[in-house]
Amino acid sequence: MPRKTYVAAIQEALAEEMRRDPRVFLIGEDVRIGVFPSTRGLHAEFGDKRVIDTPISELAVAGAGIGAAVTGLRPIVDLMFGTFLYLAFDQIANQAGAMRYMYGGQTKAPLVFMVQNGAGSSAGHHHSQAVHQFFMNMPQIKVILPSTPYDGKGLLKSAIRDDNPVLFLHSLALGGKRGDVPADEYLIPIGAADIKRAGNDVTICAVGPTVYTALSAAKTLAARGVEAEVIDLRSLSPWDKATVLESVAKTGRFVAVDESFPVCSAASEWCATVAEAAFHHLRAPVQRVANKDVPMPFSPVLEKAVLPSVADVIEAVNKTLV
Amino acid sequence: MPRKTYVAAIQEALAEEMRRDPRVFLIGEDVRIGVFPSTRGLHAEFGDKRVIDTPISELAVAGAGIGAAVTGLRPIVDLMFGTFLYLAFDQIANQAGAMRYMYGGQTKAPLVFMVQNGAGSSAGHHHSQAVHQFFMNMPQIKVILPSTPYDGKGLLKSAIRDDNPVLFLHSLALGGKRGDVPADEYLIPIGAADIKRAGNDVTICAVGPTVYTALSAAKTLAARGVEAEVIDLRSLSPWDKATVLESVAKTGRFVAVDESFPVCSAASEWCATVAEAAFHHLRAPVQRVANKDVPMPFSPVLEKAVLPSVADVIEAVNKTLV
Amino acid sequence: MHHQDIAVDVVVDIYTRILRIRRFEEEVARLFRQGQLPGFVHLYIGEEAVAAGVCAALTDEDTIISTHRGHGHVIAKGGDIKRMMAELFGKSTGYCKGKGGSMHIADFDIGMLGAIGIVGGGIPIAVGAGLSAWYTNSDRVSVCFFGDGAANEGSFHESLNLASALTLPVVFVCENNQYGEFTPAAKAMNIEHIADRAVGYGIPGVVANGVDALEMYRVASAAVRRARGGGGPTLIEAKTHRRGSHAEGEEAFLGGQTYRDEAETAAAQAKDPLLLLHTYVGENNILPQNQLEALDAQITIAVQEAVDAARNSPEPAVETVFEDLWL
Amino acid sequence: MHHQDIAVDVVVDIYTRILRIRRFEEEVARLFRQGQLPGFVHLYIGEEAVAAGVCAALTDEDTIISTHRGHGHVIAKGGDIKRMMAELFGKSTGYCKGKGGSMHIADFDIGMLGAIGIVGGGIPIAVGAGLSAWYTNSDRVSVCFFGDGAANEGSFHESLNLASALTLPVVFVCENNQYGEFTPAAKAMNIEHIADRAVGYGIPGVVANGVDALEMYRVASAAVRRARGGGGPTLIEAKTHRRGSHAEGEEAFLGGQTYRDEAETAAAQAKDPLLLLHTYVGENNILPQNQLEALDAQITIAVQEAVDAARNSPEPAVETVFEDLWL
Ligand SMILES: Cc1ncc(C[n+]2csc(CCOP(=O)(O)OP(=O)(O)O)c2C)c(N)n1
Ligand SMILES: Cc1ncc(C[n+]2csc(CCOP(=O)(O)OP(=O)(O)O)c2C)c(N)n1
Ligand SMILES: [Mg+2]
Ligand SMILES: [Mg+2]
Repeated sequence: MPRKTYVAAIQEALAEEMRRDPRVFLIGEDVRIGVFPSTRGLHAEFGDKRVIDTPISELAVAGAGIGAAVTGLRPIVDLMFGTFLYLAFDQIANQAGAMRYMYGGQTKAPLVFMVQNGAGSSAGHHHSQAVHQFFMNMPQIKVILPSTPYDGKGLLKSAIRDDNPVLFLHSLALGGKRGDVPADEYLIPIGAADIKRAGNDVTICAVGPTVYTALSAAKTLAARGVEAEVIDLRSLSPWDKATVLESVAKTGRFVAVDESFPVCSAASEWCATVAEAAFHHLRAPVQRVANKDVPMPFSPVLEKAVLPSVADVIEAVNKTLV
Repeated sequence: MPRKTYVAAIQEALAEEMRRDPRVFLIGEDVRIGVFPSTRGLHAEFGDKRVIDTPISELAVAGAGIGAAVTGLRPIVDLMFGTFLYLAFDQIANQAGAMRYMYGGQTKAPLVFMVQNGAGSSAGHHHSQAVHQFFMNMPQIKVILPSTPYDGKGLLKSAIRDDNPVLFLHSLALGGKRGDVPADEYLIPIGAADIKRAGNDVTICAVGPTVYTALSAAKTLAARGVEAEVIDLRSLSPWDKATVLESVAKTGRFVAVDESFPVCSAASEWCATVAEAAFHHLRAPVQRVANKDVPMPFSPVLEKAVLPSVADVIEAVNKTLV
Repeated sequence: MHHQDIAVDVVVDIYTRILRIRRFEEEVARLFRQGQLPGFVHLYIGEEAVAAGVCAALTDEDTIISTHRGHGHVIAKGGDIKRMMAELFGKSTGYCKGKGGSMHIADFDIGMLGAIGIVGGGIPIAVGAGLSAWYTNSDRVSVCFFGDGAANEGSFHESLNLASALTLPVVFVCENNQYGEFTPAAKAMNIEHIADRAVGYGIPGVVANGVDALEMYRVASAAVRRARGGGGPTLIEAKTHRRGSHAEGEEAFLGGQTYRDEAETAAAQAKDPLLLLHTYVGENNILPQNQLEALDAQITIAVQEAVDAARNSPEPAVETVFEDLWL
Repeated sequence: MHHQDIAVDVVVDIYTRILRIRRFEEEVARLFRQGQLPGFVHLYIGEEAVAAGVCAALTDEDTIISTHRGHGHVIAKGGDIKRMMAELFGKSTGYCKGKGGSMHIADFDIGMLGAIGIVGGGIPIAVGAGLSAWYTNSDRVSVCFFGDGAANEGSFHESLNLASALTLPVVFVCENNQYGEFTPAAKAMNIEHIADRAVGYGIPGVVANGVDALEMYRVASAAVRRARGGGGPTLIEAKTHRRGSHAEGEEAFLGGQTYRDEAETAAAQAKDPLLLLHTYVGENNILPQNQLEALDAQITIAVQEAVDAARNSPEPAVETVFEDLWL
């Protein structure tokens, strides 16, 4: 199988879907040149009409995507960094996610919002926040955050074909990661987790960059005879409760690893769910590993200290083993 | 003790603090006339300069509050409905909460954002969402949601005196509720819960309007011999973990009742925390009672069906008793 | 008014739209006073000329986006008053099966893409509808209604600039009724004409008499023609007045506080778009008095039927809470 | 340039500010190329006349707000290049103890209220600083720097309107360097002069030659005077050029893609605010050549000292992650 980078896999997904369906187009700030390489090369193939550069106007661009979607198109709206969604928050929360319901099922809004999520490049607070938890909270927005090139391509293609609003999150930190990507077309269903490592002793649930943190921790733990099962959720909304609960039924221990502010986070949700639904299987308290509860500092040393680390995960697992 | 309405208690807190400190002022859309009666009467006493009507420009008004706060004033920014904060989200998440930290402690932003939170008046999705979970997630924003006139007054006064950004949430549904409000000045510390009903069998954690839902459920349960302890958190960030954990240590059962979308909600956070920190005390799985996971419908019948009900709470408590 | 060039059937059409809005909303006001309608209700009475004149300049394929004050737009675009009334009652037979209510009515079949309760929230969506027309080389035009207050929202600025930068077929119709809630436009902005903001986007800005439906029709027709021809967006400012409250029930709610003086209110009452067009129709012998009366009677009956139907419709079933979700 | 009315010491002051920015940033560019600086770095080279001219028109009490491209503003307002350089290195001795970095430098002691990484994010905050001056009857003026790209954000619109509606002492300085990242301003908006947007807020809009520091000083002085006198806000558009990349390291990052043609780049290079003022200073015998050289040498040494100090400063201690939180 050809090996490709995470970014190249995203490029491929975009190009293939744009070839397949003329209603699919890309719109955002500097998507032609590609502030993130994920949109590069598309303008050369698809031209001005299908790769649309916009003014720096997140609210209007997001809303324009919604308007285009409810009138028959399938926009991919690239808003660059997760935090820039804050400027478009109203359009996403009040309109995109709600229009179909609010208007009694008269319409649908098949569009994809695409941003980089989280920290890792010492860009400081304004460019380093993880935002998935906000959109998980909103009803009727699907949320995806792939960790591998394979997952990235298959999930983005599903997102573009989905008839509902989908937030596709990608990670700059993973942009250069390589992995197998089949030459033949494939799709990955939204909402299905992937067990990235099997194990019987503890369930570690992660997503995006934290999958690697969890896998590293699992390797260290294995040397000590502790076999962790690492579940890559891939989709955050809806998320694959069944796979997680099944794993916890087996391991009796649960650690959630999530790069984000900790309070009301994805990790909170996973832990609450496991605590509710797998209580009788749990042999130890659930554990959360998330960012330290502070804004994101610029200094690489401090940034690293704020993000969930392999040591944090090992410590959390240890707590479940006592 | 004089009995006052929830709204009157808020009015009093605003007036007293504006009298006490000339740096405190009120700014927002139609705060003079008072779209919500909570700001009424202040213009007559304090005049144009301290009760400032603005254009409908949430982002700029929120940012102006921040700019005024970092230059020595103590603004109260009224943004009306919780959902309107979506338009000011960037200023709150990226600036208000982060400025002090981002600039290495050089500044402080003592300001209060004030909005109505949640549903209950058949206003439809755009005017009926609870938003506290978003701001609980953001580091360094304090969040308050009082359920009684007494708490409302004491907490708002503390919020205005606090040197950090505080989101003061109030509830239209509670506006007419009456309660004792001492004539003498008092403050309620931010972060301290209040046990609104003592009990040994199950801990119910609630905030704002759901305190009453929880209390009603507790009454019904008491008739069946089940004594619920109802904790009114009052402050959502920071929140009073100690009081909750102490109660769970006693009851061994926990139900979180929260009016909001359920995923990544305050209820998720409370349940995750209890499951982590009080695991060995729990005799049954923690339970969440929140909105049904859908946008907020207009019809009173449907709205009621979406909101957490007394029956929902009783059912959740029953699940902890089996 | 000198509108002799506007065809008689167009005038009758516009008159009918205005009358339908007026009678519908007069009934809504009554129902609200009687406590029969849940939620918030914002009436369009006094502003009907804007929606009627503009929508008469549109085809069925053209789309509109509306606001919290949206009944007039829906009716002017051809909406079914039965389904509207049922929606106001929150009934299962309403446009949105009771999920939307007064502030969130849509009829996608007639190009009414929805009323939006967030001030300024519909403007970007209208740009998207224009984008979609441009993308598909359709000659659809997208029209966006919004208030003077909304013109101070960031969404207004970003949307007009975006539509201009991409030369999209959008007509922005600012209904300047002089107030955003209780704040006069003159206090919320330091300019006389919102239309002057068009300069900042390199598009035409037109001030129109929003009480004169035929002028609105003429101005809108020109803007629609321009948009259809690939000329890009126009900003139309319709100077108008709301005759009543910001929201129904306001007097009680404000507890005696006022924000308009009596002279102003009286002046606003005098500028009645229905009366104005009624006079024009009479003076120009466009319809004889008996036909006018018949029309009125017919509309009044239709409104009554809508009320009866709404009253007799079932509440939405509780299970429908879980319908109209993800496809 | 005809600026004989501007006092000699003012010219020298402005020249010094420009030179200090230039030498600082030239060093930053080198350091970045050498991989010594973490994160993103956006240089102000070519635009120094704007910050220098405007800040020379301010008192120490006046405040400014800046952008992702903020080094020039901090230095022009009197910032300490040692603490700046240390911040760029992410060191504990930096302005923000390593928590801010290039895009988030502030110095509240000199009225530099912060650089903001969110495009347009600083504009509302500057309005707040103006509000605060008005509220306290201080004669402080609040200045806001932002780019042409930021002028398309909703925050620009809301902020200018709010400042105008409340008649606040704010000077909005739009640095039109013709690009927002890789998108030409001409594609992002359909107008020639951003200053024309002032019409929409009922405030003066002035186009200024942003390469000419003395013109910037003159225009800013007038706007500051107006603001201080209670006349309300002004929008100044400074036409300028960034000589280099949007962000350092761009060439490699873009993988051969270009977005400016060579002629344009050459033209931009020719308009060098430092050279222009250098020529003026020489032609008008404001400072002799040897003093100019001494100044340059002194600044160059100061920059080197700043680099050395930054290099030798300790990384922030990990525990400081939990400092600078709630009071
Ligand atoms: C974003 C937002 N801010 C505030 C409100 C509250 N609100 C509802 S209607 C209204 C006034 C709108 O004024 P205008 O745009 O002139 O429309 P009009 O009511 O006059 O038709 C306000 C402030 C809202 N619904 N949405
Ligand atoms: C809200 C937001 N959107 C997008 C970006 C990404 N971004 C950083 S700088 C920039 C260009 C800004 O252009 P302009 O305002 O002209 O400033 P310049 O870089 O030219 O100084 C963009 C789009 C951002 N930081 N914030
Ligand atoms: Mg209005
Ligand atoms: Mg620029």
